[in-house]
Amino acid sequence: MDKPQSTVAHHFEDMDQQREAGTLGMWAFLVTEIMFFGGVFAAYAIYHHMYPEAFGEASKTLSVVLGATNTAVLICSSLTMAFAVRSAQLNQRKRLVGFLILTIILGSAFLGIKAVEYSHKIHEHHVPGASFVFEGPHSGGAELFFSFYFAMTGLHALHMVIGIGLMVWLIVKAQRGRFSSEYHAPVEMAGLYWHFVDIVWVFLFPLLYLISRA
Amino acid sequence: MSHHVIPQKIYLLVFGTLLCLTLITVDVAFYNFGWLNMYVALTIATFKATIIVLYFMHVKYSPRLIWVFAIGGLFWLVILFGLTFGDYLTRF
Amino acid sequence: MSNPAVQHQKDYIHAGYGVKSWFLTVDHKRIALLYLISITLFFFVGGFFAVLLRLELMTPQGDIVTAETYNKLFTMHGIAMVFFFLIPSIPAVLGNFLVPMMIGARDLAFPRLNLLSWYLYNFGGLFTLYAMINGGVDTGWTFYAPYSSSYALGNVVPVVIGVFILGFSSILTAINFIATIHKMRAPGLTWFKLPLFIWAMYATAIITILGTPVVAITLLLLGFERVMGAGIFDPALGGDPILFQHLFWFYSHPAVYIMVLPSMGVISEVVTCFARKQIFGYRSMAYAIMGIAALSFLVWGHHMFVSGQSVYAGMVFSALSFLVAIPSAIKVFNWTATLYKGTIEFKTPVLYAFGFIGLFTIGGLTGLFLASLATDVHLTDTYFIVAHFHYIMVGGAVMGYLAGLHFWWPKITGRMYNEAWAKFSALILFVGFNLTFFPQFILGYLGMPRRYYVYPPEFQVLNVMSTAGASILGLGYLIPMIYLLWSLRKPKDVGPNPWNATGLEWTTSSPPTTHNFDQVPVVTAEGPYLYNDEEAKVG
Amino acid sequence: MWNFPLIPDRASTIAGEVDAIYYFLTFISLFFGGIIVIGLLYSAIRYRKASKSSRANAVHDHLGLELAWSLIPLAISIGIFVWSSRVFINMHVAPKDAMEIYVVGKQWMWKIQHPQGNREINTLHVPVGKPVKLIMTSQDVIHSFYIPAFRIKQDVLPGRYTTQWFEATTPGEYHLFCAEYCGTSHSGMIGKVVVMEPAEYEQWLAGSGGGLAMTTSGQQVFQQFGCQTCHKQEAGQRGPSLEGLFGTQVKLANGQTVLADQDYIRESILNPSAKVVAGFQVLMPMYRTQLTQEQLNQLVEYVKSLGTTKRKEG
Ligand code: HEA
Ligand code: HEA
Ligand code: HEC
Ligand code: CUA
Ligand SMILES: [Cu+2]
Repeated sequence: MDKPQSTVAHHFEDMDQQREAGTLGMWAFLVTEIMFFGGVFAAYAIYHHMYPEAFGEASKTLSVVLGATNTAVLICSSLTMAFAVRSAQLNQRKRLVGFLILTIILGSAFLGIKAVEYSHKIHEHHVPGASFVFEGPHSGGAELFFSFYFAMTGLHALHMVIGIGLMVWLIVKAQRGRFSSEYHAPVEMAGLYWHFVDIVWVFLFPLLYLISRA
Repeated sequence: MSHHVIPQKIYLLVFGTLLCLTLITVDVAFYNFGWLNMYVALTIATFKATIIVLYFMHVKYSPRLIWVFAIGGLFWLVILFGLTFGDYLTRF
Repeated sequence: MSNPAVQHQKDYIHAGYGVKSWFLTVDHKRIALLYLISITLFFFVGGFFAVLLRLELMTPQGDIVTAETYNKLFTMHGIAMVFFFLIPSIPAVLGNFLVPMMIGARDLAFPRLNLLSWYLYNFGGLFTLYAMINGGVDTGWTFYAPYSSSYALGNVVPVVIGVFILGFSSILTAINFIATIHKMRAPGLTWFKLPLFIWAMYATAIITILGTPVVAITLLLLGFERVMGAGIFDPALGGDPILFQHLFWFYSHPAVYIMVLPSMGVISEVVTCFARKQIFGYRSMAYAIMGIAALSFLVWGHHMFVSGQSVYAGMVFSALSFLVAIPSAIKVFNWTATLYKGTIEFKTPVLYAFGFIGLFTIGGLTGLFLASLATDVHLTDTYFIVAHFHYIMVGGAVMGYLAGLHFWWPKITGRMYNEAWAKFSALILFVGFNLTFFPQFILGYLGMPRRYYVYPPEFQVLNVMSTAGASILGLGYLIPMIYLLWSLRKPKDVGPNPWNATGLEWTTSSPPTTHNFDQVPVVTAEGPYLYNDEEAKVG
Repeated sequence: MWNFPLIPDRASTIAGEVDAIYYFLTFISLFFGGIIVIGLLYSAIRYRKASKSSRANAVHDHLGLELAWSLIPLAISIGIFVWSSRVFINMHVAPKDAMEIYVVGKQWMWKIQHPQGNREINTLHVPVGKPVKLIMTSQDVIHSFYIPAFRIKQDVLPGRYTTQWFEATTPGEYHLFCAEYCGTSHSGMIGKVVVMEPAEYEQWLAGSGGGLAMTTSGQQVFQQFGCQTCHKQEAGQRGPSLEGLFGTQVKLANGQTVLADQDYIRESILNPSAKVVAGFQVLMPMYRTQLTQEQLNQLVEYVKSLGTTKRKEG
């Protein structure tokens, strides 16, 4: 590898202190993310409680196949991300870059499928607002459901886009040989973030797609 | 610390479990357990989230402080849900 | 290599010149100064709105502004003061400056994040300021739906985005503090040797990361509803407006402790230093801070007693609100006990500290009137509420901020301000403050609703008193501006420790060098505030 | 110039109870505030730097004292909580025989309708010594119906009913305020409450161009919108009977039961599919867009009256 660069910032005593501070900071950030999504989940739960039938009806119009496929795609991307971090730990630069690219591809596939779903919804006039149409007696509650569908999946997708951006940046840095088994905190942080986004989807999937299939 | 390199096998095992659980949750959704439906789905989701946190996110191999933060976040979520529902479920 | 080297090193203010050295700085002390400037600006913006409010309320009928403008004024006053002044005030200015110095670190854990947080603050601030000038908003600082989502005038969405961005700024600061306090304490500095100011900063940071995201998402949903016309909170579209209130107060009640805990931290430092005595009951003071932080998340429903929330929920929230008063009681009594048998020197910071303790107590005790269900029904949404929170936020938190600013001013700038003027302005502020806000308690009990542009004539006398007080108060805030700035004209005139205080920050030069400490200090003292023990006094 | 009030009028049965708590709290505040202020001043004077008073045996920690000043406030707090909550519950449980007056808030006025049909705007006439229950809803944003002299206040929400009650004790005129910020003329959304002797009130009712009683106009609306085609005396093919419905538990198609209160009836009319009665299909059209808030109130009152008649007969 390149000549050892000093990667300990001036205000830290040593590498361990720097890494621990970084990890803790990242987890503190993840706590804010938990609460951020927690806010919408709470609102969703309240309205589901108020309009169970309407939410059920509306949920039925989503495609389980697309939703489940996307879940699988995202889980795959989590695996590749975990491998990317592992490669960084083991100082395997080629593998690191390879896994990051794979993760980006899988993430993009997720977004692609999501886009297909959105276009269906737009087609069916299920976008809340003036043009919303929902046949049957439950149109009020269904509109609420779709408000949440778009708000939640939209926020989730936004997080994925940010995550993909982070990985592009990581690839650039990795190519320049910035990471080593000693110093790879940014890869780890991005990994934590990506897995968190995955977890959000793990909850979104049943809540949005599966609530009334029985 | 935190330098723990987790064997590939464990990652693959976790990955396999996650995929199976996804299939199970889809399948189970088509059986009717009445009011339990929601809880069945959420239990599976919680289990999936837990193994992601423990293995993919390395919490299992992390110091106590990280556990505290992860669980703390969850606990505050429970407060948010609990007290909000406390209002809706007791209105008359 | 000790003293001579320190002499030759430049202090942080002279460490670099030119615009870039400031706007791209990652030195926590410089960022603190940048924050000081931004925050002061917003305080005067908010104060300007307050002056207009009070002038309008001199007479029962409307005279100087229209009803619409009045509504925009109190909204923007509340938003500027709460989100852009008081929440960031102590953490972003004093905290930024002092957290690393008090724990013996060279900087915060993430210096670049710290700078980013300042930029986000200003970006959010400018966004909001733009929206305020360009049309304003009239929702009240609470943004209640469905008024804000479907009926309100003006730029609700830009303001909401501004507050949202600001939330990011607070979160970044909070994450920085958490990581720093956990991981960068000097060797030997264990948790129970930390100054209470650090405890307060830590608790504040925890509240911030747990609460802020919830208000962020809530405001985002509100914006979504307003822009898309999609139903979320508006009952006309199937939503529930009470849910908005739950989510809003889940953050905004804990936020009131974000505003007051830092001041409490400052007061503990000031009281011990000027009474030359160890704090009474250090451990329970620390536990009380953490207790307030934890309990603060369980009481939000006390803002909703008459909102149509369930009666049972109201009772639970009421009981918990009384509970959160207990740790505050401990703190107030312990400060009082600290002064007992002290050796009290009446410098300016301690005058502010006395002001804080007295006025916070009044504000807090009137909080009990509101935590109690039956009385809150009568008092809610009247001037009693306005008086309650100004007592705590202006009489308490702002006084604490001023105490801290005066206490650490010599450390920050290397210069002492004019003591006589400082005492004079503290006195003016105290008098003006009480004259402004005490009559509002009576107004509230009489039933004058808040956010009223015109009011029945029998309330006029008390309102005139309040306006008179506000003009004294406004003057009182201008004086410190002048003498503090004036002190900068002098050459450096204080040593490292002008107050003879304990604490690592006082072992550095005034102003400190960029890296604070040449060598990481090793803490061997038994605990903080060892004023009684002459040995421990740092010279 | 100095003859301005310091204590608000006290004109309802609950006002005294609220004030008692208020004054007790004031006393507690003076007591604890006094301790703090005296403590501060005492130390400030006795232990100022120049003073020679002995500082020997200063303590930095005293568990007993700390327990005392947390447990005593805690005990007092619990006392206040219990006392205040009981009064609060009283405020929420209206006597059975309370007369019911409907209130509709809209930007920026209060529209009021008495059971006898009299309507008024921004003024509420009530008899003295008789419990009055206000059934309130809003047409647009949240308002709050506040009568300081009665010490009562309740937010008025769009999309649902909230209620509050009072019993006036002293004839006179009192302020009525909107206490929840509702837009430009929030401070103009005020009016007065006129408390009258019962006889006078009867006179007023008769004299103020009464109009039809709410149940009667409700019946007219019922016919006008063709409700009776489905809702007959006996449960029919198309819809359930509404006789005796109010106040009973209704079994729903999804297996739950709900209490048939005002909100239920209101929701059944506006959005019939939200809660479907067991054994029936959702045939009933949505009346959300067709009815005004007043017509809705009248319908609800009419359906409620069907309940009482039946109960009386049975
Ligand atoms: C820094 C800000 C701050 C702080 C610290 C507090 C502290 C407290 N607040 Fe306050 N509050 C606000 C800012 C603050 N508040 C604001 C801004 C609003 C209005 C928002 C809006 O609607 O716009 C508000 C509104 C508000 C309400 C809602 C009123 C309504 O809208 O109907 C309530 C109700 O319970 C309440 C209660 C309390 C209580 C019990 C405390 C307690 O923490 C106080 C504890 C302190 C003491 C009790 C004093 C010291 C103790 C003693 C001397 C011992 C004796 C004690 C006992 C006998 C118990 N507050
Ligand atoms: C940190 C919080 C904070 C602070 C510091 C203040 C400070 C002040 N507030 Fe504030 N206030 C709030 C937070 C705060 N307020 C909130 C949250 C609300 C509720 C908003 C809502 O309902 O949505 C509110 C509402 C509110 C109202 C009620 C409006 C209404 O309900 O209709 C009033 C009325 O008197 C008022 C007055 C004042 C005054 C006189 C000051 C003074 O302390 C200000 C003093 C400062 C200055 C005067 C500026 C400095 C001097 C100059 C600029 C020079 C020029 C001045 C002169 C020559 C006189 N405030
Ligand atoms: C086309 C037939 C039809 C018309 C017209 C109709 N309803 Fe109904 N109504 C029903 C049916 C069917 C039900 C039971 C199913 C349900 O709850 O939706 C019902 C239920 C109700 C209920 C709840 C009854 C219960 O037992 O819980 C109320 C109250 C009600 N209707 C009032 C009205 C009013 C008021 C009108 C006129 C404005 C009206 N209905 C017009 C068919 C009708
Ligand atoms: Cu209606 Cu305020
Ligand atoms: Cu509160």
